[in-house]
Amino acid sequence: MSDFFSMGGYALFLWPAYAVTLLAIVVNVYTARRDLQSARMEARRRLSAGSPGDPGRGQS
Amino acid sequence: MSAPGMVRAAAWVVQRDLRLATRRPAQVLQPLAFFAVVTLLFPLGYTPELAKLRAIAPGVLWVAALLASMLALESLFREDAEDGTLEQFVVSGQPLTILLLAKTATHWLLTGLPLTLMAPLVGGALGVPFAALGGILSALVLGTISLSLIGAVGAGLTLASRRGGVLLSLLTLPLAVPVLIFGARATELAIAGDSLTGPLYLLGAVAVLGITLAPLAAAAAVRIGLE
Amino acid sequence: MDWTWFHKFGSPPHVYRLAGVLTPWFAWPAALLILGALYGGLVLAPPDYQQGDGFRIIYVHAPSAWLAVMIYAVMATAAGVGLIWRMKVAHAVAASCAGVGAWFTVVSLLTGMLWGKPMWGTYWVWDPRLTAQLILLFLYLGFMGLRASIDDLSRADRASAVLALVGVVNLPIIRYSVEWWNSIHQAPSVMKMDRPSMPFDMLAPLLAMLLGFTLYFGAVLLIRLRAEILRRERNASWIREELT
Amino acid sequence: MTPRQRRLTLVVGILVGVSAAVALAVRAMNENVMFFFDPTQVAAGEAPIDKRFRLGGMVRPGTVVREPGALEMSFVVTDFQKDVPVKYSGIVPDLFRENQGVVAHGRLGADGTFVADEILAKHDENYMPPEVARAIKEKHGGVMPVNPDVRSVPRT
Repeated sequence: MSDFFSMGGYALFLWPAYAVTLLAIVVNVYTARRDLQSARMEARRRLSAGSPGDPGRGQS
Repeated sequence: MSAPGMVRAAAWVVQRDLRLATRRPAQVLQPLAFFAVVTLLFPLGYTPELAKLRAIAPGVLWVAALLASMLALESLFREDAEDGTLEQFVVSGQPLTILLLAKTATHWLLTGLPLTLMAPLVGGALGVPFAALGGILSALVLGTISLSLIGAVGAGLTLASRRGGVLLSLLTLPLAVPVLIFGARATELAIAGDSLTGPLYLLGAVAVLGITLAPLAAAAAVRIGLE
Repeated sequence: MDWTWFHKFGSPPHVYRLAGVLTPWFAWPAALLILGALYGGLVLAPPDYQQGDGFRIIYVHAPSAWLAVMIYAVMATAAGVGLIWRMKVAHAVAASCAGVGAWFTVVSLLTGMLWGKPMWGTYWVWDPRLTAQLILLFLYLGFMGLRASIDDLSRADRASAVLALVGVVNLPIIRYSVEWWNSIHQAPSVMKMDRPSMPFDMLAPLLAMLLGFTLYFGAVLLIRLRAEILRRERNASWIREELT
Repeated sequence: MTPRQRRLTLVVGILVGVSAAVALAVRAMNENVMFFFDPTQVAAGEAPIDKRFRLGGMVRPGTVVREPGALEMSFVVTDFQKDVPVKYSGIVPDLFRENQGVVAHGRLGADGTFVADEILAKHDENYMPPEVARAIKEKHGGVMPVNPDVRSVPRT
């Protein structure tokens, strides 16, 4: 197991490289989803503000 | 529209911009003074030793030329957009591409060409040998043409934006990097007394590509910026 | 020829719905491929005869470098389509690309540095390939900066599209720099004319990673695109049906 | 000019401009823009004396000599036609070994010795497990061929 993590002596370079890539993958999914959420919320707010007949609709 | 009409219109644009420049000499002289001051700071701030200065002369000359030519870009289209001249260009029936190419040519006549002509003076202060001047001048001529063309695209793109200055450099500098690299390499070779045809060909390639494509992109950008 | 399919892609509600349906079809295969390739690359693949285990950085470096360039190509194509056919959805695609592209350009530069230090002996050389990749990052930043500085959306779309198209000249320089100049960067191992210069157990994880990253980008793009369309179409009536 | 003619002029203009630029770039490629020389060029006297350039080639086996207890070392860079002796003081990268591609930055002395101030190891696009590499070497009499065929050798 420690053999695996030492990566033949390249651990100091290899694991940071993988970590940076993983970070980019996670961050991009996270920001994209948060972006879509906030765009949806905003659209819903506009809808409910524009039509007082059904307040709070779509706030599921 | 006819081809002679187009040429006449382009010539008119060049004349007009030159005439405007004579009325505002400070605006023309500022980039040139900047170029001289920046390069002359190095003997004062780094070392007066000519051998050491000669080693950094290529980089200093080209970075200073790049920044100086960028200084003059801000005003390239903005004033004409504000007073409606560019609108007139668009409705004139002449191709906007050609008119903007004429404006860019004038920009080069007023910054690129004088910068090139100042190179012997400034180069001398940096310990550049006399024999290298021919090569450096030809590299600067080709390089500053490209810088003006690339800058015209950037100036057109930032027309629509609220703040021009910093953004203009962000857009223009990466595109200007090849000019900087090949120009500095040509200057290095010229100072060392070697053949500089390789980088000169590359500078020529960039300039030709710029003359072909940059006015088209600038025209598209100006149209968007004017709306 | 029937062009209705093309016009359908110009219709925001259609694209919004389609993107929503397609997202999981990109996301799950991407996740499976990347996880599988991670196992294949870190555990199953044998060490290289020269670089030992250090060569395994290729499994994150090559896919992110590929994404950096591929996303720019997608962005410029979308920008061109938007400019020529005045298609709002295409501009939305281009706008959704830039951030992801910039991220993976940074990742490709960082992983390349981490690979270069032990193997070449330096984090960075001013080599054509490396310099061109750095310029790519500046182009992404310029694209985003230009968009951010123009208030009017339609003008921001078209101005940034012109910039994206101008920047396309950088792509062939990145692709062919290692062949044109004596670059220290290796020539392509996979994307070359004849067969790849790798045995199967090293190659398979790499191909899986490349495909996985591509699908991953597709999923992220679809999510971003939906957000972008929602914000652009804030006053359209179809949004009501869609969200209630 | 009609719009049609105008479009045609535009397309022809772009084609002419782009091909001229490409032609110039191709001419430039034939020149040594990047200051890169191989041992054959150095032996032919094409490389400048006492000017910084990049020397590329392979480390000739059996020529690496290290000063005990110091960072000084010397070796021979070869392109299998000509050799250039190289002197270097410093730490070499992991991949620096015999029969391995190397790029040395430095100056050529008047005595024909290249004094390097930076050594970078260059590897090619071929990847393979060590046992396959050993098998290929055996097949080629102990030398790794320039472009080893990875697949023709059975895995052991």
